Amino acid sequence: MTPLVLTGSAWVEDRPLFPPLRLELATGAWTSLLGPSGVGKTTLLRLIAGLPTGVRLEGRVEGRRPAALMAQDAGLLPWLTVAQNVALGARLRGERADPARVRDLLARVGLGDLSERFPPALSGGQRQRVALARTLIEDRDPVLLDEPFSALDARSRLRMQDLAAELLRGRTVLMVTHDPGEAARLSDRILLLTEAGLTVQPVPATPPPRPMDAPEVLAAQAALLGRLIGAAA
Amino acid sequence: MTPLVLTGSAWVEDRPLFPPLRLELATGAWTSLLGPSGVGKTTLLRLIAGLPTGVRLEGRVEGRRPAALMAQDAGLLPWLTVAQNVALGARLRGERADPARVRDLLARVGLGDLSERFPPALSGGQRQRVALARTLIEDRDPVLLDEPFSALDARSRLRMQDLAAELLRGRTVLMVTHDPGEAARLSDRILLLTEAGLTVQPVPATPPPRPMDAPEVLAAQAALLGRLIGAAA
Amino acid sequence: QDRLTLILDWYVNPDHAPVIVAQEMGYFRDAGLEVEIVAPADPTEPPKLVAAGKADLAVSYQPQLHLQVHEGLPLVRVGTLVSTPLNCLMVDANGPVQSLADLKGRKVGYSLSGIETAMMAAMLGSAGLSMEDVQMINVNWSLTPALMTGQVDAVAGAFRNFELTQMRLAGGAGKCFYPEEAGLPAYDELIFVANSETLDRDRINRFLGAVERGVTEILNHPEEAWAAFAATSPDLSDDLNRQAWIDTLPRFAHSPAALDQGRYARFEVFLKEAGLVDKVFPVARLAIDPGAQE
Amino acid sequence: MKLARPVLTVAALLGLWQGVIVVAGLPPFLLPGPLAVAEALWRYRADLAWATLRTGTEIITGFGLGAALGIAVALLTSSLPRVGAALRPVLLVSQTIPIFALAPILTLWLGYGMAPKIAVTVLITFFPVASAFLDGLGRTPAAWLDLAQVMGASRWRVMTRIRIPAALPALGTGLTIAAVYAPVGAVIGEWVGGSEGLGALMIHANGRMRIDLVFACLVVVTGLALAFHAAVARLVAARFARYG
Amino acid sequence: MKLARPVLTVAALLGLWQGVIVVAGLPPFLLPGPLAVAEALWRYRADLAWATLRTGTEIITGFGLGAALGIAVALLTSSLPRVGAALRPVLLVSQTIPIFALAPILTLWLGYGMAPKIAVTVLITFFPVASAFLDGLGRTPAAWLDLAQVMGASRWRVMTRIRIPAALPALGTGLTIAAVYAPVGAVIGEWVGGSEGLGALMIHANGRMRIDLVFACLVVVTGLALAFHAAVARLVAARFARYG
Ligand SMILES: Nc1ncnc2c1ncn2[C@@H]1O[C@H](COP(=O)(O)OP(=O)(O)OP(=O)(O)O)[C@@H](O)[C@H]1O
Ligand SMILES: Nc1ncnc2c1ncn2[C@@H]1O[C@H](COP(=O)(O)OP(=O)(O)OP(=O)(O)O)[C@@H](O)[C@H]1O
Ligand SMILES: [Mg+2]
Ligand SMILES: [Mg+2]
Repeated sequence: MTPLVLTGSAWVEDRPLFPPLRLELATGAWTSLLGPSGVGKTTLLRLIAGLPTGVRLEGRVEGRRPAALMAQDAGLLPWLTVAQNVALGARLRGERADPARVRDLLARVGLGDLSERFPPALSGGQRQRVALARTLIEDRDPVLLDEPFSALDARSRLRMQDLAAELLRGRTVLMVTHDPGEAARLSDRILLLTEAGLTVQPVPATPPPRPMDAPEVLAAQAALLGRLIGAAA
Repeated sequence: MTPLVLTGSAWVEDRPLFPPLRLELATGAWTSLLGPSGVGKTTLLRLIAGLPTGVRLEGRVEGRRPAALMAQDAGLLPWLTVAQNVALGARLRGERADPARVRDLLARVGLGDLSERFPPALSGGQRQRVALARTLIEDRDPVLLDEPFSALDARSRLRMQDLAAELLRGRTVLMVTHDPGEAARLSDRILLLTEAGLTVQPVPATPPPRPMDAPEVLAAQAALLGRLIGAAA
Repeated sequence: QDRLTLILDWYVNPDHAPVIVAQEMGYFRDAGLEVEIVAPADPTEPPKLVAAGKADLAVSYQPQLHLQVHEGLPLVRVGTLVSTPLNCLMVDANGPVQSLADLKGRKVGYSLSGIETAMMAAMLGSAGLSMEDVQMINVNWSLTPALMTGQVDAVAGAFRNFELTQMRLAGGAGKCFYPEEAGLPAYDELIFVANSETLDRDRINRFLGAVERGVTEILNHPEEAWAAFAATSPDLSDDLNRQAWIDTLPRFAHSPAALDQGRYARFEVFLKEAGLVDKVFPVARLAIDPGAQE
Repeated sequence: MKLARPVLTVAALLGLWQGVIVVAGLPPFLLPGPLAVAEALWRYRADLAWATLRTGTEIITGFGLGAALGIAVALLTSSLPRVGAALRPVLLVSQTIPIFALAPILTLWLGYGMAPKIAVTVLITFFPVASAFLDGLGRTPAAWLDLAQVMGASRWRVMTRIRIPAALPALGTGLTIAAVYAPVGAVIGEWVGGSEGLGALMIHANGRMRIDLVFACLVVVTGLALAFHAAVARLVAARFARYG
Repeated sequence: MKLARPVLTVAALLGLWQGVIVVAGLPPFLLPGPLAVAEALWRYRADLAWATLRTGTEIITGFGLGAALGIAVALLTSSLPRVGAALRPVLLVSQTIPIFALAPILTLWLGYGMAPKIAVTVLITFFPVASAFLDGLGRTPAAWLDLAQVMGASRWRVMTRIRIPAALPALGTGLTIAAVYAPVGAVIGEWVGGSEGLGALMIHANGRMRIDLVFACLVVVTGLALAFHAAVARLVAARFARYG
């Protein structure tokens, strides 16, 4: 598989959003992308997914393949039940979603008994987990996740991280997150995007997913947090 | 001022959401509310704010006063600019918003140069900061915040926490959050809501806001995280 | 100058020639009248407006007048514009219907007039047929097209001075059966009606005098009269209107104010017998001679 | 209690009606009073019932076909914008042709039975349906379209699974507007010719100066329109509530 | 290039027109060919221009007033649902009364000038505006209403600051539908009272079997409707894009 590479710079009207950069997604690896709010993380994800953005890219994306994308907003369809929302990808491609898989995945994101609910009757975190299940059920590579666990409590967050790590093992993943601990647990590679460009951050040597309280994770997390808080300061 | 007290239990159709509980908001203090996703935190906030919910409350709210509420979704009006969205409360009450205050607050949430933008052209974190500014500008007591910093990077998050702590000093605040560090930094009181009910969690003795890396904060954070991860496990 | 409002029955057409000529030649002015002529879009409207006091005079039809008076409208005929029926039963000249008797088992289209059934019953009766022998179809706006496209075999309610020419100009050939030759009492097709409660005899007499001058002008100087008439609107000077002018000319009432009382009495009885009205009114309730001493 | 409001409304309407007559000094041959009309309603109840049956059939058939046509036109225009742009003048023409110009052609093709009346009803009802639905189809939230694109949906499935459901509330708007026009369409259609139904009864009565009967017909038509509108509005509210 | 599409569309329309005539074997007295109509357009250009001016004035005035009335009705119904429920039958009645029943009353009140024509246009245009806007006003996202409630907005300000802006796209739907009906309304209105304008010219010509002139009028009315619809649609798209 040719690696997925985005090269170029982006402009909002005529102010630069980010300077010329090269973002290569290591095939089969989990890459985390961090950076200040509004720096262009979501934009990068959308460019890779081939979606329209509010910016102009001067550059190009090579090796683009159909991706699975979990957007920053859950974006559930209010007229479909939770289970139907999870099966949406298959329905949209005219395939038959495997009901057993839908059921299984819903159980694993902790929504087994809400499968017949409609999205407006869900809590914020429940909605996010439906969107996660909808993304995980897609058999795609790469998988693009935009702050996938941001609305979850600590416990669900750990569980969902483990679930994602398990189900996406061996796939090319790009995850945007604001949580340094999350990045330190899950990543093969950590990238920091600032107005100055893209920098690679150190990662623990052990294979992900790592225990959240492993010393090398806590160390990486602390280092990353330091960079984030100090970034462009 | 009479204290704000919610007593009672809540039911979704005929399943209990939370058992009989008593939530008293200490006047002038910052209370944080944590708990698993879907347990009813947002519901509690809405009950206190007097908004309709999907549940039936068997009980009552005493001492209710007009509150400021920052909901879990930003809920910006797409036809108003960022500045107009921040000034919305005043406009809705037929008052004149002080443009200098709007400008100042937008600058302090880091959106000084986006005041004429429209919400669809904002990033997720930028939208959340507009919603924060819109809530902080309201001269209300109590102030109800539902995961107010969830979409922010570590640095903005710290800054916004400090800003909120400064501007809301002396007010009765109820904040829902999933971030134990945040709760440990900002709270006078920490509550944990689970299916079993409401429990009070230990808080550092120093007055908030505390430095994020102060030992007592880290200790409280770790203890809280432990409770969260172990909660109902 | 006294003001007077006249509502025509329909758009300006050669049926209204005496009025238009009187207006163009200044006869109304000579009679001390300033006449406002309004052309309506719906012929059922003018009598109602006169009855409601919104206009002084309207051009209407004798058969409708009877029905209107019976329904309580305060209307009365004060003058006559066209003193013969214009209505006829039109068929395709080259079609299967060559006599009224040929109508047996055929379709007859009609346009709503209020008396279409009574008229058809009388005409069929004169040929030994009854309403059972034909199928009546309301074709509303499209008498000639319905006939020409063969959807009906005859149409009732065509105007003999118009539809025949119309059909010829559209490439067909029409033939008329005349109601007054087939069992219906003769009547005045176009009349002037006024509000029976508020009418002003003096103005009406002056008005009718000027109309009479218009008729005389048309009889004496047809070319000049046509020129004056056609000049009022460019679309009046086409083949149809020129032919209609010629066909209508002999049918104008030479003495618009004159009242043939028997005509109104006979038609009233005819309507009573046809069941369209439930009692017979005296002529005085239907029509007056505005010049007669009260 | 549930009946109180409609009864009050009707009473208010009758009061308004009588009020207009008294205040504006309208003579009975322009606007007969409620009592005269009630009398006519009773006297001609058999004719009215028969005409209502016929006009009702035209309304329901015409509305059904018109709604189907409107939906089809909106879908076509929305899927193939070029065809849509080319079609638009034809649609607008269909709305601007007065019945009297159309009547001879309609009867030539469809005769004097129910068909031309249904055709007129279709013509009048399809437009608001097409217009409102098309508007709705053009306002699908971008996030859902992005989702469909990423998931590799065909244009067809984006339409059926995303854009149509998202536009159903707008379709509901169109349908409720059209539901009001359907009775009007059937009545106007009866002007085309033929002599059955409420519209025909109405102009016959008008020709004979039976204004009380004209207004009796009108009361029935309005009742039909109210009932039909309420039924469609309720159906729309029940079926489309989740969507959009 | 920019002109190519409309030109093609018009050409296609003319082709369709001629095609219908040939295929359906329609005689010229039912549907004249494009050439005959073009000839009539030229021959009667002065009359047509004058009539267009008059009808155009009626359209614009009637649409303006109708839209205003529709907006007012929707706002009233939405703010005072009881009044709205009581009003609904009146509104529906206004849509179901045929012009011939209304015409004498309108003439009685408004005379023979432009006023009754404008009144008919208002009557025809206000309904889709009111209907669509009301629907929109009833679909305000709950989150915004919550926001307004928490912020202590009065009902009036919830309406002006939240519900109205949120319903503007729906209002746009109503306005574009009404824009198509405005020319129809003016043409039908010309059946009331005195007779000037395109509608009057049209039935006048119809009465004289000048079918070429009827269709010439129709071409002009359709042109007006197209232009008016396009103008309103563009305005709506430009002004209401952000809302909803
Ligand atoms: N309209 C509704 N009908 C039925 N159940 C509802 C409805 N709205 C919310 N709920 C349920 O009520 C429960 C509480 O929801 P709430 O939004 O208060 O959760 P929360 O604690 O804020 O969760 P989160 O952390 O995910 O935001 C959830 O389980 C949700 O599914
Ligand atoms: N349609 C648009 N027009 C102009 N600017 C836009 C538009 N959409 C986004 N932007 C700007 O582009 C920048 C990048 O946005 P993006 O959503 O990629 O940020 P992000 O890094 O994902 O931020 P966050 O962490 O807050 O989600 C932001 O500053 C935003 O204001
Ligand atoms: Mg983002
Ligand atoms: Mg919540």
